[in-house]
Amino acid sequence: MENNIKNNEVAEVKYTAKDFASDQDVKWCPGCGDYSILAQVQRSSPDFGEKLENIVWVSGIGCSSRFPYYMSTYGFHGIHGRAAAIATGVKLANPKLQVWVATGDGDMLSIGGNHFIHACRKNVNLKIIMFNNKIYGLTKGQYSPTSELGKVSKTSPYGTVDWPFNSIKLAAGSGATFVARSIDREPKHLQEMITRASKHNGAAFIEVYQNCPIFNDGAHAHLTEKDVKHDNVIVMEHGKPLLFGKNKDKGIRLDGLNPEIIDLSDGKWSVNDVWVHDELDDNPTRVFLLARFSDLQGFPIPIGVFRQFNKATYNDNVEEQIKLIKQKKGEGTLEKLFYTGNTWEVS
Amino acid sequence: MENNIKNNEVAEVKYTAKDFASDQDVKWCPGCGDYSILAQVQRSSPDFGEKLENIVWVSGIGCSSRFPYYMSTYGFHGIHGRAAAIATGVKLANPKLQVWVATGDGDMLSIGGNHFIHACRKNVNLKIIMFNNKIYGLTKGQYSPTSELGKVSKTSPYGTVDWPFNSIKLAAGSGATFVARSIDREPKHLQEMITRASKHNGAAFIEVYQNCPIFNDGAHAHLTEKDVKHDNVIVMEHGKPLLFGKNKDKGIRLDGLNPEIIDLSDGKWSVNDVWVHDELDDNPTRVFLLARFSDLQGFPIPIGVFRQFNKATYNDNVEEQIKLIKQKKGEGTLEKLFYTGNTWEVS
Amino acid sequence: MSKEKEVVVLDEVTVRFAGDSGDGMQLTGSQFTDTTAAVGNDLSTLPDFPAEIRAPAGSLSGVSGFQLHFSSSDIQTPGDSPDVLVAMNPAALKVNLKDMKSNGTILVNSSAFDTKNLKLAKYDSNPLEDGSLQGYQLISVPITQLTMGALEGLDISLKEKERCKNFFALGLMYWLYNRPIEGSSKWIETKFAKKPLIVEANKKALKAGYYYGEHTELFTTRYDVHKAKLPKGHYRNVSGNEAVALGFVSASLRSGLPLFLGSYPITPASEILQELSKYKNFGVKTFQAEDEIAGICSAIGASFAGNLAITTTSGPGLSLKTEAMGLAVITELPLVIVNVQRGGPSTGLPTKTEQSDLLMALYGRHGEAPLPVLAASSPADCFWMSLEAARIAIKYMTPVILLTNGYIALGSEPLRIPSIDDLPEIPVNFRKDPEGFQPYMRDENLARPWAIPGTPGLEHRIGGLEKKHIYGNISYEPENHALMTKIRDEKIKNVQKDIPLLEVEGEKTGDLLVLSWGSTYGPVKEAMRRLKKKGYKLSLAHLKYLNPFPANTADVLKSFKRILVPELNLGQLARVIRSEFLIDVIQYNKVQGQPIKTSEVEGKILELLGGENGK
Amino acid sequence: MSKEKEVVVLDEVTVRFAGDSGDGMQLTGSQFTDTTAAVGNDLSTLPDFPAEIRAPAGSLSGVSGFQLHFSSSDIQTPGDSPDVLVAMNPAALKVNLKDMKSNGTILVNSSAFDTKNLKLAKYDSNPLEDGSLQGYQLISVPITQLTMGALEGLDISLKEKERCKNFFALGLMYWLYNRPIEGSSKWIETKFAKKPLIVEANKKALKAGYYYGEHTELFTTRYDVHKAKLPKGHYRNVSGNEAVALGFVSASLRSGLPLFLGSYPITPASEILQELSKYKNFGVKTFQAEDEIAGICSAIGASFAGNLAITTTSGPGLSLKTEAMGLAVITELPLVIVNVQRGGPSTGLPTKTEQSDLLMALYGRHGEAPLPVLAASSPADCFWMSLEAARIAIKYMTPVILLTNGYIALGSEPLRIPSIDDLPEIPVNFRKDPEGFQPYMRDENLARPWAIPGTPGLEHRIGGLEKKHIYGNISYEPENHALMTKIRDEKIKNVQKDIPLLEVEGEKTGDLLVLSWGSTYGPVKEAMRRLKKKGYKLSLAHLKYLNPFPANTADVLKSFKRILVPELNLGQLARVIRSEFLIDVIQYNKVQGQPIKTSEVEGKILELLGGENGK
Ligand SMILES: Cc1ncc(C[n+]2csc(CCOP(=O)(O)OP(=O)(O)O)c2C)c(N)n1
Ligand SMILES: Cc1ncc(C[n+]2csc(CCOP(=O)(O)OP(=O)(O)O)c2C)c(N)n1
Ligand code: SF4
Ligand code: SF4
Ligand SMILES: [Mg+2]
Ligand SMILES: [Mg+2]
Repeated sequence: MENNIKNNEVAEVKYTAKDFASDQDVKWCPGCGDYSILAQVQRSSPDFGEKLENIVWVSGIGCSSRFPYYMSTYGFHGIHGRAAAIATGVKLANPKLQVWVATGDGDMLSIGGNHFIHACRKNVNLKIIMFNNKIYGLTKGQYSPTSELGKVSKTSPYGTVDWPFNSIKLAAGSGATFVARSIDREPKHLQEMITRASKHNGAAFIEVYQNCPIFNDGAHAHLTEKDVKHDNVIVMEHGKPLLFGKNKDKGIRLDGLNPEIIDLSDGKWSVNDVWVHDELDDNPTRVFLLARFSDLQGFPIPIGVFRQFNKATYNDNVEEQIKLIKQKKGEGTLEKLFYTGNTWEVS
Repeated sequence: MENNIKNNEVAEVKYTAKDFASDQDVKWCPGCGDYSILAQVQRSSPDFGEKLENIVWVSGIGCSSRFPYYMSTYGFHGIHGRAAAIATGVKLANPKLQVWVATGDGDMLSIGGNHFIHACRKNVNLKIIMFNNKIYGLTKGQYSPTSELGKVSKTSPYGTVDWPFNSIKLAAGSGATFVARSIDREPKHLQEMITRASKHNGAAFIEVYQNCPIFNDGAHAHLTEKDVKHDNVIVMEHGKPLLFGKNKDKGIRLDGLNPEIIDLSDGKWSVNDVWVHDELDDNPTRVFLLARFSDLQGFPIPIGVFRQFNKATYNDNVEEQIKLIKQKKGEGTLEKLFYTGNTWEVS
Repeated sequence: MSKEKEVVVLDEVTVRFAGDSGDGMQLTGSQFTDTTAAVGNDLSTLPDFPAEIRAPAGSLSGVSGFQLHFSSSDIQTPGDSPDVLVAMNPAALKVNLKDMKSNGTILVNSSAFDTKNLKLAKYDSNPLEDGSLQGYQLISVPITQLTMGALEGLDISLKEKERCKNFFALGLMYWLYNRPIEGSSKWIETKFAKKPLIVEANKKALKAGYYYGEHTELFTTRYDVHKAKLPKGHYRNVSGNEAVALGFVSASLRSGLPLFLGSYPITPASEILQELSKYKNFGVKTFQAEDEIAGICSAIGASFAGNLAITTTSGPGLSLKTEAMGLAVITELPLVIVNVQRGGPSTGLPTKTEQSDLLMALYGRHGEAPLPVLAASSPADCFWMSLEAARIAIKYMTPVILLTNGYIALGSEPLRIPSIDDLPEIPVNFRKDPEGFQPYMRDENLARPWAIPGTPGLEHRIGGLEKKHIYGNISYEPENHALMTKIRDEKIKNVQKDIPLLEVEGEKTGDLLVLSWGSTYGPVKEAMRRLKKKGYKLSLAHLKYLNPFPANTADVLKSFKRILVPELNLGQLARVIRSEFLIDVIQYNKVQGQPIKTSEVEGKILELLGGENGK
Repeated sequence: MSKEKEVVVLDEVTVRFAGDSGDGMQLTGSQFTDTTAAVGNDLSTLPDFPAEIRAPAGSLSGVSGFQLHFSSSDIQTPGDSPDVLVAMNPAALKVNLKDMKSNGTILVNSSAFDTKNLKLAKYDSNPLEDGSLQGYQLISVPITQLTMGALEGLDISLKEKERCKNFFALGLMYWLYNRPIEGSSKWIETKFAKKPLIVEANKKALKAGYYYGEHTELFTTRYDVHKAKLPKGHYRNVSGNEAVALGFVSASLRSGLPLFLGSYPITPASEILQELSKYKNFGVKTFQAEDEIAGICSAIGASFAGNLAITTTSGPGLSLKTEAMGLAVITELPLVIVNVQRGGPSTGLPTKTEQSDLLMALYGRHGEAPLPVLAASSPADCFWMSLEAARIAIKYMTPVILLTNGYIALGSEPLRIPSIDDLPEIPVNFRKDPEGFQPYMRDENLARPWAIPGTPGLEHRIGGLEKKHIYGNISYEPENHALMTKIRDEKIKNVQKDIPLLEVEGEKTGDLLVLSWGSTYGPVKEAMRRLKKKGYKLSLAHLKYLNPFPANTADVLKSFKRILVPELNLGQLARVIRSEFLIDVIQYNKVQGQPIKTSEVEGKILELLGGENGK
């Protein structure tokens, strides 16, 4: 569609990561996972194939939402929870822009939940990166809707009694067309996810597990520490069997609707028994099966693209409809505006 | 748990439907589906086993949200979209109350979306009945988040360009523990769903397809008209095969993750090939498979209970925690309140 | 063969059509309106919808009304109390009788006065027979029956025939007020083009009604209202909500900016969204958001991206937009928030009118968050004030609140169709030059540059945290915060230099000034005219700009001994006048969900003037 | 063997501890505070957190400060400018120097003044050597080094040893101001009970610091501040946010109602939610909602169900609660909304203080939606005003807004611990009797009955649509709407009968009245005391009730020629005073995100009094 062509029109200038860094000094805490996410975004940005001036970063409020200040593109630091709504306005007003949202687990899933699910439902072409540190950082350590049950925090001295959201289920359940997950400590993988989101035409959601050393240190340690991560993380790759473990000796087998972990080292099972990942599967059920791993004892946490599929975007539809009506009725003029219905002359 | 015992403590008095009707004359349009929903609720209410004074109906704004005025119980007609939040407060403040929410597709899924998914996530023991007429009734006919793509309405004279929500996916995806669907024109079935929701301890969601003869007449006709409904509706019953069609001669077979419609009349398939419904399946994947029927060409729309499972409720957890801390620290007193940390005397 | 009937010429007439929601009274009313407009009268209308969508047929809560005031001289209101009531059923009579002028004319559809309908209308006896209508000119016509008769033999269902009765009534009224039926015949033809039988039936009913007047002995006289002397030009009838839509599309054409509306339906503002959603060929983008917050936030995003961005709502929605309005203030982006006031607080009286959001508009944001507030005075004025709001928003890079209310939003009057040059200029100069650009640098109006994404070299970041003067980076410096607070305040105060002075109609100084704002203009103005006729010396000043006030406001107020402020609230403008000018005022407050009546204002003024002696 | 050092007795001292976020200055400060309290001084404290959570170590934006003002007579503020600054690194010195009293004492940790830290602090030369600190009493102590030395041989890491340096500094300050170290030693023991080595290290450092003062020649004098004459009783130090939490738990105990808080974290109000979440054994339910709207809506639900319901927030959150506040007004349910004001508009200056939400609190709702507005004047007063807000909300069945701000919310002062009888009575009588019950019937205060779900025979429905007087059913009747609007208005006006009169401290009539509200009380009061000392005749009136005003407010204002209103906004109270009383006032506005200083108020008053001649 017209604006997609525009979107993918490649920038003549070749950019480097540095070109995407603003002049502001970055003020996150030392060791904050946000630094890595910023670095990966800046490294990936040259591959978006977008001119710098056509990229807009929108955010809400939170440590993560300070993100736009550190990018050299256009940026809008909004109000808490409203990033998706503001970004939708930007995209609709000028569909040629590539619109990104930087947000947190509180900003997007707590106060911003409604705008999030509606942007997903409408399939607005926004690329949403949610920094999930499972805590409210900027306000100094209250639990968030992704904090695990029983979490002790400033507002839950005896532990939370809240069940957390499964972000992936929520995004998929509300209609996002690109759903992925990565980790601040996996730079290459994170860059790949970001670049792929930049190419997707539709609502793209990337959940990035991010460490907050100050208020929730080690929340994702089991996914990032050398000795354990291979047993706790499974990397989803299109067309490849779902293997994990240090020597990729464990796999996921699908028994009916029930995934099970199989051991490939004892002769009982072979790679052929392993469930092969298919990002493009037009059956969304797979997403929910995979997203559920987080809720299943002993299952590895999937990272990568859960699913990507094409569906008309809201913003393209809006443009299409306007084009159509203009063809049918012709460009509006002041005359057309007033001389409809009953008019009369006084002379 | 304490309050459940209370909840299920059977009312001494035997009520009849009439006891649940208020003295206000009902002011919905003639032929509105809301009348049937009201009637079914009043007929089911005696079976809730709750004393009348312990039942509270909370709503937002909309035709559907006028509901509480017509019930003889306690009622709160809130503001647009906030019913779930208000109801949560009522339930937390007095867990002995049985709290119901009457709402619409606009009230709960548009402006109220965030409170809805958070109530589901927390599994607050609320019973939510969403009147889905796929339109904004009270404001006279604008499209809603459940209106089908292309719907012509007052605010979409050329048809909407919005993809609709799949309410069931959204509810399940955000954590509701009782998810069901019924139709205004199926009184018996609707009563059963309502009564079952009343017994469920947790966030219960019932989507009721409701006809708005004024602004969206016939939106559900294919599910309610004698001649066609049997081919378009499939009734899910626990432990029973998923059959539909006038003579129950069609069934759903699950081929891997893909449901397919099989014809039992030609000898090729038998009932034994048909997918058996299991409300209690602890694998949520089933819900998403079934919810997806709405999106699949030619598949019947499921009504009944998609899934019901038990999970600690937010309100029970809150009570439990308070009980626990009280045991540990003893009831709070003014002395305990002040004489903690550093205090000193001036004499 | 009936004898010629005498024709009495009237200066003005107020007619109300009333019937069941199902009787098509709104349609009948607007047909009569269009014809009356074409005849060249000045006019003003007001619909009166039932609170329920569609209450049981024949019930009191199901009554729908449409009032039309037309005249041979120019008028400002739909009229206080009808001279003529057309009541299609008992409920309509019951609900509307209290508003009638004494000795007014009541035309009833007697066929509808059966026991069932009488019971539904809670009548113990038939008012047509029990003499309770003495003191009115009762004209009892079996409209339904006559209509059925007239359609005898037509091959359509009884129900369809019965539905034509409103055209019979319309025809009869056309005859009574001496207007042509051709307009409506044409309208019927196009409207029901697909159903020739229905066309025939409705036209038959219309004619039948007309000739019934001609031939029956019931009517000895008919009336005429001559055309009014209105400014030359083409006209069209507009409701306030339509006018707002037309205003912003015009502003879009005038400024060359695409129009973006982020909104969420709410009574009585929904029509603006509905109207604008029709203008796709004007490039108008209407985003029906998930809620009011998304409505305004999407508009803020669209403004950042360079559209003419607006959001429309009513009371509860305005409350929800509070936080985001503050964001628009600190990011200094052009945005118009249209608030169609209704009865509050909370959900209040959604279908009723009020002026009780003024203080909210002025002060309803946390922190020091000033913005211009305008108010339209009539349906047609909504068009001009929308253009004005857009002009100010863009010139000063600021959100602007435009207040209307249910009364003028749903009421209608003729709008003289403007040519492009009649429209105010709305120059837009997007910043293009990177040389020396800073996002918070200021022009002579203290406005910052509008530098939109897509412009090479102007990449910058804005947001809700306090900004460094000129540079726009986050700044926590005490002095900078003080400075920026002052600049934001002065920028809005400066708008004063750019708006018309406050005009005084009538005596320029004297004893009593009536100070109106927004929708009270009509009744106040009409009351003044009546009193002038009676020989009173009076002065009227009308405020369309509530923040900032016109530069000469203090002078005007100081030129009078007493100031009367009529408002549909508990005295909100009165409070602002006191705090701004330390001048006390006499309040006249009405909080009934109803517009102020001309007679009420007249009465209050007379009371203050000491009755007849006041001359 | 060092010679005895002379002891100078001071009336009051202001100390500021400053260092890197990692240096534990908040802890050091509160230890010094606790000890000082125990010694019996009156005191007032104010933390100064960096805007960033944790900026790079040694950087200017990473400096964290804690100020303590203690005295032998009673005081109201943390002090304008420190007499003594403890600077643990160059950045701390750089950031805080500008605030110092001239000739004040600066105690620096010279070990930290290495090239790296100097560079981070953007110093070109070492201020300890380049003479730039002339005009101050510089005491340069290699605190880190001395600490390491003192901990020689202890089996803990170097990093852990280095971390003990703040206790060395604390010990030194204890010696300098002649306070006992035992309290802090005890505290260390319990705090680090699990780590005996850390206990030993910290206690060693504390002692080392103390004895360093004793033995080094650096100090010739030490100081003492005698205990203040405070009312007898037990005391505890409270921040305003803690005091609010204590206030509502007390209100819960006093009224017998369970306390429900529906809230969403936001700076600087989060501590209230955090505090209350600890009081589970008091049956307190804290609901961390998904957003502010759910926060207040859940509280409204809880109030309907019979809890003492409150919601707490700051500016942006208050804006979001706007619509729901209107619902609470029309449903007439008791509810307290606590708003901790911060720098606005929009996100503004989250960590800074302001008083710019007053107009929003008074008028920031659509429709006519009046509610009582109270403001606390100091940290300890937050306790009493919370009880008062709860009392009024319940007695009048109305939402009440309680305003505090960042300055008093985070600042602390001693609170005299009340006994149950010191607390106001908060009678609750839930309606139980179905006989004659109607949901909108009124008592002598115009309050409607609180009839909670679970009560047999009182089943009823309420909501946001206009209510029928007495019966509470939906009513669109014009007269009823007028009546209900009036009743809601009068109910709130009636609260005036129930609140204390406005007191005038000092002369009861005269030339100049200083009118303060909320957090400006402290500085104003202290300025007055100073000026009194200098022999000026002055008057101070402080408003804790902003709506309604105390009954005698007009009389008080009329008793003075001139009225000075100091505010942390552009003149919001001034505006209200003008509109309420048609009395002009002199504004003194500061909008820098900073509290008003005693010296600033003093200066302004002197200016008005014409300097020395004003006596
Ligand atoms: C309307 C509003 N409510 C609350 C806040 C306070 N607040 C700022 S950020 C935040 C949560 C941040 O959490 P998250 O989105 O996870 O970001 P993080 O800091 O963890 O990266 C809150 C509650 C606010 N600024 N505005
Ligand atoms: C804050 C606010 N926004 C908008 C409205 C207007 N409004 C009332 S009901 C409604 C939608 C109703 O749709 P739905 O929830 O589906 O109920 P239905 O009338 O269809 O039963 C809207 C937009 C309002 N009353 N308050
Ligand atoms: S608080 Fe946590 S999330 Fe925020 S900047 Fe610091 S480390 Fe990062
Ligand atoms: S508008 Fe539709 S939903 Fe509303 S009452 Fe009428 S028929 Fe029912
Ligand atoms: Mg977070
Ligand atoms: Mg609906």
